[in-house]
Amino acid sequence: MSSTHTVPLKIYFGVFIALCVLTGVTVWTAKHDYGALNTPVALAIAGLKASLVILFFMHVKYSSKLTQLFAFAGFFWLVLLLVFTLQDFMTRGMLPTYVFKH
Amino acid sequence: MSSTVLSPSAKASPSSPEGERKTFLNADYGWKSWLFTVDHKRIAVLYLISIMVFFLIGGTFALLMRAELLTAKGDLFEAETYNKLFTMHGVVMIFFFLVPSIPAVLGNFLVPIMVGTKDLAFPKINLLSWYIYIVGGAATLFVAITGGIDTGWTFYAPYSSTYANTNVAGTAVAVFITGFSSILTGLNFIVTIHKMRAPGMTWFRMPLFLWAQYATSLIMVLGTPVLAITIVLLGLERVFHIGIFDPALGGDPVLFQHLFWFYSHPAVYIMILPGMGVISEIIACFSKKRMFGYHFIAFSSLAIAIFGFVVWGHHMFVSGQSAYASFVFSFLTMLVAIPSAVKVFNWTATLYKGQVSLETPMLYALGFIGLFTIGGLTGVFLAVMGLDRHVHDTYFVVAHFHYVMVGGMVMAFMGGMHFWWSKMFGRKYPEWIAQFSSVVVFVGFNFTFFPQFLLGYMGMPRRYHQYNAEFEVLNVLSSAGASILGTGFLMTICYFIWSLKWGQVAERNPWGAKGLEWERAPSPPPTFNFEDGERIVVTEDAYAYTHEEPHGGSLQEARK
Amino acid sequence: MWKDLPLHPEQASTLAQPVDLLYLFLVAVSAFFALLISVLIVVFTAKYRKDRPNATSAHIEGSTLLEIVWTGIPLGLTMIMFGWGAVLFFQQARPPANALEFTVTGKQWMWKAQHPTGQREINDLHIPIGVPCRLTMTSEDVIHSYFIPAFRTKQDVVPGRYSQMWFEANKLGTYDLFCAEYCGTKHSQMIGKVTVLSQKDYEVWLAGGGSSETPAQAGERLFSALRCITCHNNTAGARGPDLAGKFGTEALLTSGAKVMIDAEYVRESILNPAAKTVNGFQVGLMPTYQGQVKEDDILALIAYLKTFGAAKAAASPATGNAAK
Amino acid sequence: MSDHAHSTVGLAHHFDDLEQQKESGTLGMWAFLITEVLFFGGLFGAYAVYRSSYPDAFMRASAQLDVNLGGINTIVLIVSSLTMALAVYAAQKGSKGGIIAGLVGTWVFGAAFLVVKYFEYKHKWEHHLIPGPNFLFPDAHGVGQHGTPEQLYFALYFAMTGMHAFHMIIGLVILVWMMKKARRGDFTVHNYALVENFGLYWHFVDIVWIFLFPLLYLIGAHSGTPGAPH
Repeated sequence: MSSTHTVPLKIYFGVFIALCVLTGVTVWTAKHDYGALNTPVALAIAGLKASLVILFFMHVKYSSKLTQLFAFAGFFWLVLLLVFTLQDFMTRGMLPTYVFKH
Repeated sequence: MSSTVLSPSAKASPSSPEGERKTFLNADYGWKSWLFTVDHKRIAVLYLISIMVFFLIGGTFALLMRAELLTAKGDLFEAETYNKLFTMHGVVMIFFFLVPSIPAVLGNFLVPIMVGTKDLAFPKINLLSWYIYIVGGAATLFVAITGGIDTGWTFYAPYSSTYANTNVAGTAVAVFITGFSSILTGLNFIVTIHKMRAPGMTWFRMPLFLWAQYATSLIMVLGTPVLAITIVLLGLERVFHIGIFDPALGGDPVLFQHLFWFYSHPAVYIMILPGMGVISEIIACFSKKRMFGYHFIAFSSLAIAIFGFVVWGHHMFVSGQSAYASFVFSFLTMLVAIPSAVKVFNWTATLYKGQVSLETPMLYALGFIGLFTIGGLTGVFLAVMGLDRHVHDTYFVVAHFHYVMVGGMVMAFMGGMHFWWSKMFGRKYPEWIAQFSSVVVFVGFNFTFFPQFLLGYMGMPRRYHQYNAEFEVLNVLSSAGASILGTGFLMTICYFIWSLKWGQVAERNPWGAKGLEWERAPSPPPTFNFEDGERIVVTEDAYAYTHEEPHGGSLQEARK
Repeated sequence: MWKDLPLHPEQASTLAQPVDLLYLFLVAVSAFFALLISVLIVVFTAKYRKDRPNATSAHIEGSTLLEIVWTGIPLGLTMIMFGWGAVLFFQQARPPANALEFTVTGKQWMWKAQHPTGQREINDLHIPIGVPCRLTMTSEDVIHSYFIPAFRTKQDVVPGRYSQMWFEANKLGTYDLFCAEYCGTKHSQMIGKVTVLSQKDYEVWLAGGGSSETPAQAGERLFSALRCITCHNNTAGARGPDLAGKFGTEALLTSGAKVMIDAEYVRESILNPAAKTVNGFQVGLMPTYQGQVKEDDILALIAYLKTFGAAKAAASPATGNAAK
Repeated sequence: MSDHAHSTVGLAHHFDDLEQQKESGTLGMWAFLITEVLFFGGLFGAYAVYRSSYPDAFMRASAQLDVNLGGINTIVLIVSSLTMALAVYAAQKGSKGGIIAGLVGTWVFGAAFLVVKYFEYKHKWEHHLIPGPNFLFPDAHGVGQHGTPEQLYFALYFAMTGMHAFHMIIGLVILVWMMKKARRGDFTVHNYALVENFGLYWHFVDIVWIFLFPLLYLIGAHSGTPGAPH
């Protein structure tokens, strides 16, 4: 693989502007109430921003498959941690183990 | 291995006039040349010495515990002393012996040689990892000397965060520090295996030891940081009382268990996977045969590493975890049992139509297969939800994980040390006494831990300083076994040390084994592992003990 | 000596035998595989030893068929174990509706229990044979675990929440009670006895137990003594929601979410009133009772709220769905 | 050796060539970043659990934060990420002045972030929002309360932002060292792996903040509860 890929300056500045705009968007959306969608919207915007940083500032778009796999693996494992922890807290009492009634 | 490079006899070997060959051991003298070395082999030796110190300390704690448990009454130590003993035994053995043992000693020594390069990718980071380990270890010893800790190695909140009066913060610091040593080792192995393989050393020509080390390293890198942050939170909670795990302030102690086991269950695989790698090497060598189902063993290591991350909840079936979560975790645990079973079957099948000989490493390897089979199968007992409700937190659990950790991992470590001892130090250990002591270890082990399965099902809870009289007979058996086991280990350490000076000088490849470390590196290897200027080129699959019969085509495919 | 060595504790509950059966199944499977592997190792080692005449090694790469077989068979067996164990686990987790309600509080290092009729005991539990008993448990300090080997069941007792276990004893006798989760210095002394009595003897035992009031009565007394009733009443403009008949129903919160009014919620509302406030009432108006009520008091209040609902439902059958 | 001198400057003995060395370094850095993701991951896990347990308390507590300061800091950090990317760009082009300018810019904006953070922390200190015995969260009557679930929010707030700030401080120290190396001319078109790998670290720290900002600052922003007292 070529070890050096120079990303054009205009991409850097384009990404920078996009990040600033998205920061504004996320603040703006936060002032409005979308009910259950508040958190997903905020996280989606943050995820988009993070992807821009990872792909362009961190050159992952131009990197080897291996680097891309590593970048993906870190976040994938984070998701494993969150999903498998939350599945407990979200399902407490789903089977009537701890409900104290009748 | 056939190769493009001249054999050492035909090559001007860099020997001094007296005929003493330069090796990594005599390349340089003085304590500085050891403490500031960046040679992976010297670092491996440093690790070997330090983990043996911790093994002896942890073993002493264990023998003291077994002495207390000889009688049903708590008559030898105070309850608090006993609680400190089992806690320190767990902390020392897990974080300072089992986790680093095979990766940091055998892995450090062998990974660069096996991939055919001069050193690990980051030699200085490798040395740093040893220093971090030593700092963490020193902190642990400091805690042990200044009063110890009594929370159990699992540090469950809120006992550890609020109620314990012992030095939880100091131990947390020690474990936190040591974690980074483990992370750095894992990181180094991953990069080395990806980027430093010699020409021709394709992934599927790698010895299975490397596959196991790679899988282990993945867990070290992915799991250890979560333990680190969990311990930071525990420390913050303990010192500032901010409520993270304190139910009185809205915190949830079960969250601690989730975060703790996210690392500590995969950590079990950190401890056993490298052992499985060692066993693969030994079985192939002493059967003089290619591994049966090489690809399946290789991928089963990865499968264990990956699936091992999503089964931690099986430690928490009765913790108050939701029944639904327990259901999912139990199911996934069943899946992770399968790759282990596949390995056991493949090892056994490798013996078929081979040339089996029973030198000490092989005795340990066969012992490993038997004991690990029992350890693994009893793990399934614990993963079966309805049964775990009875045996959870009893001696059944203690017996199970000692079958995996001691019967598995320590047997593999002993086997590996015997196997590569002559490569590391250029001297042979005395074979007959080694075979005898391996039998002593095997017998002692089973006497120690098999009775504990029975005790556990009878209902004896773990971490009990005193217990009901009806459990006494089995406990006496167990304690007697522990003394046999301890004797076996001590014998081994003695003849190993003896052999360093008086052992028979070892040739390059005493076992007639395949692999770069045997065929291409002298015993002991020089500083840069292979003879001067030699660039390793690999042209064969691993374990090329036999040659392809004409009808097979897989070797040609592998050479593409 | 070996005759005196039992391999399992007594079977004294309805679920003990099913657990032992599952255990024996796993022992059989494990023994089979352990023996299989051992025999194969011994046979191969003997038959293919290196010093046999004309020893050579066969070149064998492996066998996909064998791999499939020895992946598939263990997978099938573990799935059977998993399913069997899960079914059993849910039976252990789901108490019958007609169970007697006991409460248990663990603290370093003793077990306090209270009977449905109000009698209290420490490190002992007397129960009638043939009647399902449900234990609602919490801890005043660290995590403990209530373990009765003869009943083949245990459950962690976690501070800050309620956990629950149940059993139905089917054999008279006295059985060990252990704390199974390490809880500090005297963990191994946090033990006791569970005594299974005939129903008649249980009545006799209760009569001698000296109880002045049932948990529900104690709760009613506390409901006034702690002045809960000054806000939680059904007058117009009351500062807190009326609690009669609410237990076991769902409530709408200020956040728009719904919550089941169960023991956990009542407990949280007493200790952390602002955490989940019922819609229409001011957040943070109710002071916290953290430190002013003991775990026993909260359990009594919960017991009262349950009967409070039931009494009202019985009085006005038209709204009978309020109590379950 | 002499005719390969240009390509082996800075080559460690155990690598075959600079390309292998650089790739190893990059891969090592990514492996390290994975550990960082999971290190913060434990905190995000704790946050997710308590946020789902106490949604209302988290909203009320979050409203104590100043969205404007958080937003400004987000932009500041994005600028520093841009300057860092430009430093790597300059290194690829072999521009010594460009590297130094990029590193200095990164340092200045990184430091600016920490200054703003300092004032935010100071504000929390003054309003008894530091978890511990002095923690007081106002109830409906304006009376400070101990031990409320809001304290959990602030415990996580300080753990998460503190850990993030700690990473930034380490980054600033490394930046100073790198500026010295850049002035000495240590970085060449063939050998700038350090700049690139530090860039990865710095961008990662930026990404952590990109998630911290909405999770900590914005969740209470719509609720209309009184914002941070000034």
